[in-house]
Amino acid sequence: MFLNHKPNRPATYGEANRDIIRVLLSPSMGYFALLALVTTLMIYGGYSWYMQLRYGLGVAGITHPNMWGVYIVTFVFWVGIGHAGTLISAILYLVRSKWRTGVYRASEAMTVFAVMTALLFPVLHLGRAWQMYWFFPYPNQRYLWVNFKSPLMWDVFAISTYFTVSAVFFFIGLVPDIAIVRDHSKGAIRKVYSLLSLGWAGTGRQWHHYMAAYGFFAALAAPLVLSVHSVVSWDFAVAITAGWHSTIFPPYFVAGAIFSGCAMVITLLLPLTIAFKWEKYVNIWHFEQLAKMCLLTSGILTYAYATEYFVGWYSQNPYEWQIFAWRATGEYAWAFWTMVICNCVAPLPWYIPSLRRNPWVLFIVSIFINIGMWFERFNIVVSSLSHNFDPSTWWYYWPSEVEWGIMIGSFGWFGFWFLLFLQALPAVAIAEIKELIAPPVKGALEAK
Amino acid sequence: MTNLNRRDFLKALGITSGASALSACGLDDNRYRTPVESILPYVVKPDQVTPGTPTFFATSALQGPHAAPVLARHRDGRVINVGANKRAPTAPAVQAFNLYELQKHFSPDRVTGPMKAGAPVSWEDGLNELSAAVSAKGAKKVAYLGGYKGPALEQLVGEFADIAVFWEPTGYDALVDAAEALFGVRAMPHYGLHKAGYVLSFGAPFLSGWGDSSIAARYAEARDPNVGHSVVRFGLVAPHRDQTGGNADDWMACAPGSELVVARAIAAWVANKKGASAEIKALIGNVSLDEAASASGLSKEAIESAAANFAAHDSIALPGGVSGSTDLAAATYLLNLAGGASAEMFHFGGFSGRVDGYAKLEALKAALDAGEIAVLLVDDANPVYALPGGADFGASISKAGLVVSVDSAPSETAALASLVLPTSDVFEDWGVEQPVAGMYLTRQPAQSALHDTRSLGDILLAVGKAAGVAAAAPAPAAEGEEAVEGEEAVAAPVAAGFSAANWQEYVKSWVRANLFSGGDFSAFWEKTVIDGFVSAAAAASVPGLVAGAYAFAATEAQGSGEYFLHLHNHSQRLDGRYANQPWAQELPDPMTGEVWGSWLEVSKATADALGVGYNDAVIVTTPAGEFEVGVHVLPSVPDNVVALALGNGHTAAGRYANEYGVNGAAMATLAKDSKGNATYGPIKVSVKSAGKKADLVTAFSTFGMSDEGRSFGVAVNAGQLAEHGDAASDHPGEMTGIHHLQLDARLREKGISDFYGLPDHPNYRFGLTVDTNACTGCGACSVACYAENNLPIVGKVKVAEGREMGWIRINRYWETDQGGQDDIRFVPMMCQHCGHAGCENVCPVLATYHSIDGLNAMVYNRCAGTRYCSNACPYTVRRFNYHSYAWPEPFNLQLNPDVVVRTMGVMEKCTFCVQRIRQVKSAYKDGGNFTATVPSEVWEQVPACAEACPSQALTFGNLVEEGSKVVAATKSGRRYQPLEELNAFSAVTYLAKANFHIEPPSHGGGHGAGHGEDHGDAHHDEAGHGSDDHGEAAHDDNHKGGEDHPEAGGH
Amino acid sequence: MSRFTTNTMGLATIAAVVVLSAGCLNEQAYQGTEDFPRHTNNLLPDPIEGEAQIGAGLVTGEGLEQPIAFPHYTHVTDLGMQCEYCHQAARKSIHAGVPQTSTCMNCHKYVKTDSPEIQKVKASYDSGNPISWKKVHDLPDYVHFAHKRHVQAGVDCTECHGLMGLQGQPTTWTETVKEYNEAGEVTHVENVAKEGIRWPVVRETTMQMGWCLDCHGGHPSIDENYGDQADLRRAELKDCWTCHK
Amino acid sequence: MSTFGNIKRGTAVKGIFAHLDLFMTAADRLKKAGFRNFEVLSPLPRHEVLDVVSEGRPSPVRWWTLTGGITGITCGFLLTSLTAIQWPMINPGGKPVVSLPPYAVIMFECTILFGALFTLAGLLVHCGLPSWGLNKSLQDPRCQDDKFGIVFLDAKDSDLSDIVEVLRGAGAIEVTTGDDTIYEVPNA
Repeated sequence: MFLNHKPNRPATYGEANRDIIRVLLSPSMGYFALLALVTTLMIYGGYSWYMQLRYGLGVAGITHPNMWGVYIVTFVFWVGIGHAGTLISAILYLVRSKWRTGVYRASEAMTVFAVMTALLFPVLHLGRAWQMYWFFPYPNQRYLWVNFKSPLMWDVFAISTYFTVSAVFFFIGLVPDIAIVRDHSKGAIRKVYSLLSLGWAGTGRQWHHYMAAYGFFAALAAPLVLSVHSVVSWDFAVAITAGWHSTIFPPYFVAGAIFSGCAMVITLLLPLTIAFKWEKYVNIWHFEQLAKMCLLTSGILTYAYATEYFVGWYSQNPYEWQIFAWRATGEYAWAFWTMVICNCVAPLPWYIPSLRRNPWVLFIVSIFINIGMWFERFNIVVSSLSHNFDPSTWWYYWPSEVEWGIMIGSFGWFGFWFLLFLQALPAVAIAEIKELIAPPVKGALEAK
Repeated sequence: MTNLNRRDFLKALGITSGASALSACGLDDNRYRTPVESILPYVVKPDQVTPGTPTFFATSALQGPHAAPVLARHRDGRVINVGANKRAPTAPAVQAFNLYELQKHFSPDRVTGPMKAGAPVSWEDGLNELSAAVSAKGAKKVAYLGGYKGPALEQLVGEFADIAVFWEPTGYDALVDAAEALFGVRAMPHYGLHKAGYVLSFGAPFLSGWGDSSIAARYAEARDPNVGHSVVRFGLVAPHRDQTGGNADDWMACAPGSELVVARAIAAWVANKKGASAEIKALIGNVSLDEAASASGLSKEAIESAAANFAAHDSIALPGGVSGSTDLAAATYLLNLAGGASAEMFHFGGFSGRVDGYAKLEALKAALDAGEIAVLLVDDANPVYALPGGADFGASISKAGLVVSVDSAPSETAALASLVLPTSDVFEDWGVEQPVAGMYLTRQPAQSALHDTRSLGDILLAVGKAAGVAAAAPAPAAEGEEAVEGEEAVAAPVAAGFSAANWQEYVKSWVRANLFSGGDFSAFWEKTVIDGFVSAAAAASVPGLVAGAYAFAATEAQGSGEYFLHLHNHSQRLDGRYANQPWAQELPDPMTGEVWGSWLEVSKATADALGVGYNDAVIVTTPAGEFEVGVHVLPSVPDNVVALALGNGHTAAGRYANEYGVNGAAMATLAKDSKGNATYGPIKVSVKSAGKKADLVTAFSTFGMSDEGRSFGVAVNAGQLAEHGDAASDHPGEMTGIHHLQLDARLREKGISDFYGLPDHPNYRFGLTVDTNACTGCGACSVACYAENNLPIVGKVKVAEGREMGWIRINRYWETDQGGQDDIRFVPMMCQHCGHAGCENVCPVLATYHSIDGLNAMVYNRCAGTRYCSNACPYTVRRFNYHSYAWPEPFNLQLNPDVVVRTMGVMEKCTFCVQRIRQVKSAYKDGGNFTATVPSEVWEQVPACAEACPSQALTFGNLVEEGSKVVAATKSGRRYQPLEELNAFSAVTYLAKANFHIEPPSHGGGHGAGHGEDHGDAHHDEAGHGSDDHGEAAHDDNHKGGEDHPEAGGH
Repeated sequence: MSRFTTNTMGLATIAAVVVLSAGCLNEQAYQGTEDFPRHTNNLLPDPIEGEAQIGAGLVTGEGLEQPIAFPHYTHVTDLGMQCEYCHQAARKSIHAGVPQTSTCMNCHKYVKTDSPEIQKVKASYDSGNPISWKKVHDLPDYVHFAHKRHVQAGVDCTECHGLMGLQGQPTTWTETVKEYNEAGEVTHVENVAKEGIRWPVVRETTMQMGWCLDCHGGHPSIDENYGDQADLRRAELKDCWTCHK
Repeated sequence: MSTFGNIKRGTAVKGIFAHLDLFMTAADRLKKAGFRNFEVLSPLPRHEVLDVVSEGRPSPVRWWTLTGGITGITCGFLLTSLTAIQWPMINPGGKPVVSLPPYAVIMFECTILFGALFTLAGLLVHCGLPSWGLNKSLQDPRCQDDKFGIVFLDAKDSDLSDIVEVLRGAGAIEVTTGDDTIYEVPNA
């Protein structure tokens, strides 16, 4: 409908520059409205957190035995969202996948901002957030250190490493493009871009080292994709809680992360492509690849869900089986079935090529997947804790306004950075797009 | 969840508006400055006090009309805790009520000084007014209305007042009247439950504050299979299971009011069976079992089996509770005689103080109405609240010339007084109590008066002197300052009249006159005060019948309607006297978990018939009016009965009592029994749905009743238990039929070591034994924990959110046995101090870790509040500070200085009272030995919970020391650990409860304990498959290894 | 984007703010108690030598005016009184115990009764009102410190409290006095010799966790005194629950 | 090692090419003529362009990465173990003081983190970044766009004519020496 199926490459390098730089620093009214919206959400989230800091975690709905609620659900959700970007930018780079080029920059930006959002939650959910600095091993007068045996400490290292590496990777990828923008801008803005471009000139030696380093970044980021969500899954799998204590969690979480991340890329990039008329660089072919990725990971997830149930039943562990039976039939059954419908059933139409090429179907199903993946984490975190070992403590958890507020605020925070990125930095990798364009050649001269 | 209003929200303790908000965000400019604190040294330090070190004062705390010997823990000028006086020949423990006295002492609602018409006056003016009124009484009378507080005060009051009523609303008068009618003694019976093999109760809440302070301990002793190798069987004939009834092995749900018929029928049956004397048979009369069956709705077989049990054992019958009548008491006395109860088991050496029933109160009311009363002193009695039609009584009270409240606690009755002369409470005053015949407790002040209060004795002495009240007895020789020095040894003076210098002297001279048997009085007095008791062994004898005949008559049911309303004492707040103590409000009702309010217990069938469910409001119409209350559906009442706990719905009893719940007593009608005693007899009511939600809050999960076969509450066959006791068994835990032993043990058997071994504990690994067979669910451990560890009260709204802070949760599991009899298992659940604790691994900042003493330590100040530990705790025993809770002054004075008050965002949990462990160790080090291991017997009652438990269900000790009680418990045939298969290696050993309805586990079958099925299936994969190839060998090895029983169903 | 859409989004935004904020404003306030004060958790590493107290952000006692100018120097250094004569509980309780007024009056009934400072002590004794001293050596509420354990183990008072016997010592020092004219210029500079008494009780150690651990983290004497049990003893001494409550 | 470490402010020569093949021809001819001290400018990293300067040698950045990785895993192990040994009596969950399975996670993360940061450092060092005051001759916006360039930053005066000749002969659209444009193809 909006997009061609086949890539319709720009003719020249220069055209690529102009197409992509065109949308920078030219905000429309709609852009400002969106920015106002996300800022409002962000402020509301901040206000909610203030309430929590002031009065204590009692303003949130978390209670015994549900000590982690929406905060950790949303944390895992955002970490998961981050994964698609690194998958696309690093792993697909290493396997030299062609369709990566058009979408990787935006997905990588999504990664960085999603991880930035996720990073908020370990602080936000603390009972004493002002003691956050205790989580870092630094020499202090108390001679105290942290517990490296704790999965949360692994988390601190995994997430901060992930953020650092993906931010570096993102920034290094941007440097040549910022140099282009610098050369197309004037005045004070030029100074900013000039600063950001680090003085990139595009000399042969620079490119030589750059390509080597970029490869290493990709190689380092690739295992991170697999490790970070594995570590996050160990937050659950290492605890003895029934419904968490499962060896299947790392692959299951990684697949889920890529699933949700790719869906989020579709959700974000599809409207952008249409709005910014990027069809020469990003088109239905790219989204089809993303959709296929989702289909693969959806299959893995469905299998993982089934495996959990099978193992729960086959092991005859009463705690385990009770949790799974209760998830599907108890008070949180609505969440469970939302998850199943969104994650296992909703992507099925994409098996039909014409449907996965339809922007509407793509967009709507990707929204379903986003919702479904949030509920997957809700199921894992909330239902397992609600029906823990001792039946006398079973409880029904429902989030409070403050928790919803902080969750909404996190979407505002993410949207805020993403919107700034769209106007400030090239959302399609210009230099790499050029690699897909035939170079200008004047064949006759060689003979002379 | 509940429709609580804003006011309720604000009323909760510790939640006040206005906040140190900026400082909470770190914006205070003083953040790097230590706030300057002051040191206030004594001017002249009392000899027995050392700053920073607790001093213990032997004194007594009230418990209804009784008193319990206690040690008040004094620290830096104030009483901070109450423990048992182990020297006294009573239970080495306290009950929750003794601790409530502590909170009563520090209540912010206490009247802090004399008041007249709501305005403060000086003591001088107040006393003058009272003196003037007394001396101007003329032909009118001075009346006293109060609770019974010992013989010395009784004597002084008797001298002071023309009419003295020591009113006790909870049905003790029926016991005394029945005793008088049958035996000619005005005394309460003493039940030697520890000798009993069968207890048949007709509703007396003897494990919930009824009877003397040791009765629960005696029951626990009877229940203990190691003493006398029997386990007492508890039969209950009552229309409702309250906390005491929850412990019953056989519940026979009779129709309200039919207890008397059943008691007489059983008595007649037993008398025939045991060949009782004709005299007894005649008194009992001829009541057939059929008659009883038709009146009570019970099956004849059930009654006959109860009677057979009664006849087959050394048995004791207990009377009814607040709804029991004089006739029922008399019937139970006769049943005891018919059963041949020995003198030790049943005699009338019980509480011998005065308990005046409704008849006395009625006489006072008549006098008031007649305008005969010039002065009415009201002390610690609250008829306006506790009487049906209390408002009438209030109207009568206002006809007195001068109404003076001499109680520092607010109450509905005290609110009618024009003059308030607040008196010191049990921790500030002198006194003497006689809890059972032959034993006297002395009370001494454990701290100076908190407020501007005076002792009641001092007030009476001063007014008596000033008003020239004629003393009934010759005045004793005055004892001045010299007497205190103990230099005087004159002939024993008689304590009487108003000549004593003060109340302390009066008490002293009373002791000298009544308890002193010669010798050096000052030495005797000193020893008495230090010990806190004087005991003279009174020989018990089987009471002799004096009555030739007794006319039994059933109490007429009041009102009309399709349901019976059964009123019972609340297990914590009793008849309402502890309603203003937040601990009593916040401690979950053991059976329902309900807090901060009233609820109506109905059966499932009743609920269905009414079309209501949990927390739906119903309107109950009684003859006295109607009230609205929320429904709690529980199989604790038969289908035609609804049950309501007394003790709530106050209007002027303080901030924690007012307007929580409904006042059932006001809505009842009193039935007069054949002896003129009032009883909350059968009341017929109609109940209809109010069509809306109520505001019930239960601390229990609403998801389930039982432990879902997870071996949290485990029962063993009582016969087998009685046979073997807790002697070390071949296979620890074999009686439970649970065969999923630790993975570790199995691996060791196969020569495989655990991935990580248990941590090394060279000297100590502290552990706790919880005997669920002894636990009665009374909650004293929990209250003691609140008192010892500065646990905040969070209020109704926060409990509704699941945020109560109790470190000990008494789980109630409602299991149905094979016999169809409900078995209620109370399982105190506290931190298990696991050897491989799930919580410790996951803390990122090492705020919780395993200490060298085997304690699961929690360093509050290191906690940043990730709450991960709570998620990782399979027992869910960690509590989180969702807010910073405040203690309204002067509750803060009760805070234990050895335990920090936690602020918001911090996880906390049971520490095994590490501050006390530290003190014990420190005391040993004070002796100069820095490396000694403190022997195990010292540890047994160190934690507050173990110290408090009235039935001694909790034993603390050192698991490293072979021979300690805790180690012995791990070898018992009934030991179990919840979730043992998780291999957390917890330090708490549970001992299973005796049950008369389940079969012992068949050897190797493992399905006997009412729990076998799930476990058998769950663990057969680990055990069964693994042992396929050596199944035969394992069978043969059963008796020696004890680790791995391949289960019969597993192959 | 059309103007209509923009306006609609703006209105929706405002509506969202109002609705969402209203939800939060219902929350109630909870009064906090500051038992875990933040000043005890310093982000900073070991403070710079010489500025220990300031760097660690602690009250040193300077500026803390005590109600009575009590000279430890006179009692301890001049008269040779033992610490435990006044701080009687140090060996038997967790508090060392500031002396009761009657202890002071043992001597001061007769000694220096005309001194205005002694008059204050006498006033307290006569009226029964305790003297309100300011706490200089103050530990946070969550720390359990037992004087008796340390005193019985032979730790000298001065190891933590410094040379308290010098507090109240008469000293001399020079002070530069400057005079100024109306324009604020210095007209006269003079070094004046002064003599007097340095009153404040000063905390000479940081009394922070790291400082405690300097001994508790493994004092050399443990090996000498405990032999085989040294490891266990070392572990006990460094265990969190030894000091934290 | 720095590309620009030895720049002498000699005469700069720059040739701009609109076509890749012409640019490659010029580069080949310059190399054949014995010139090595030139830099190329390219809007994208094409292998043939990079080979002109790298001449097949791998980038030394890889050594930085290796060093970072080894440093990371070592630091991860030391940090976890040494801090645990500080408090041997603080035993969480019954695990040994130095417990490798959980520490492996930290070691892995440190490996990645240090590897990435060292790689970044190596990249910046070898590329001479950040260098906002880069020689103007190298900052040609056209070569960020769609042109290729060959730049001599310090050509000897004796070589000037040869270089210009080669550049021109290969088809440069513009050749400049110093500030003088000596050749320009209009509308290229």
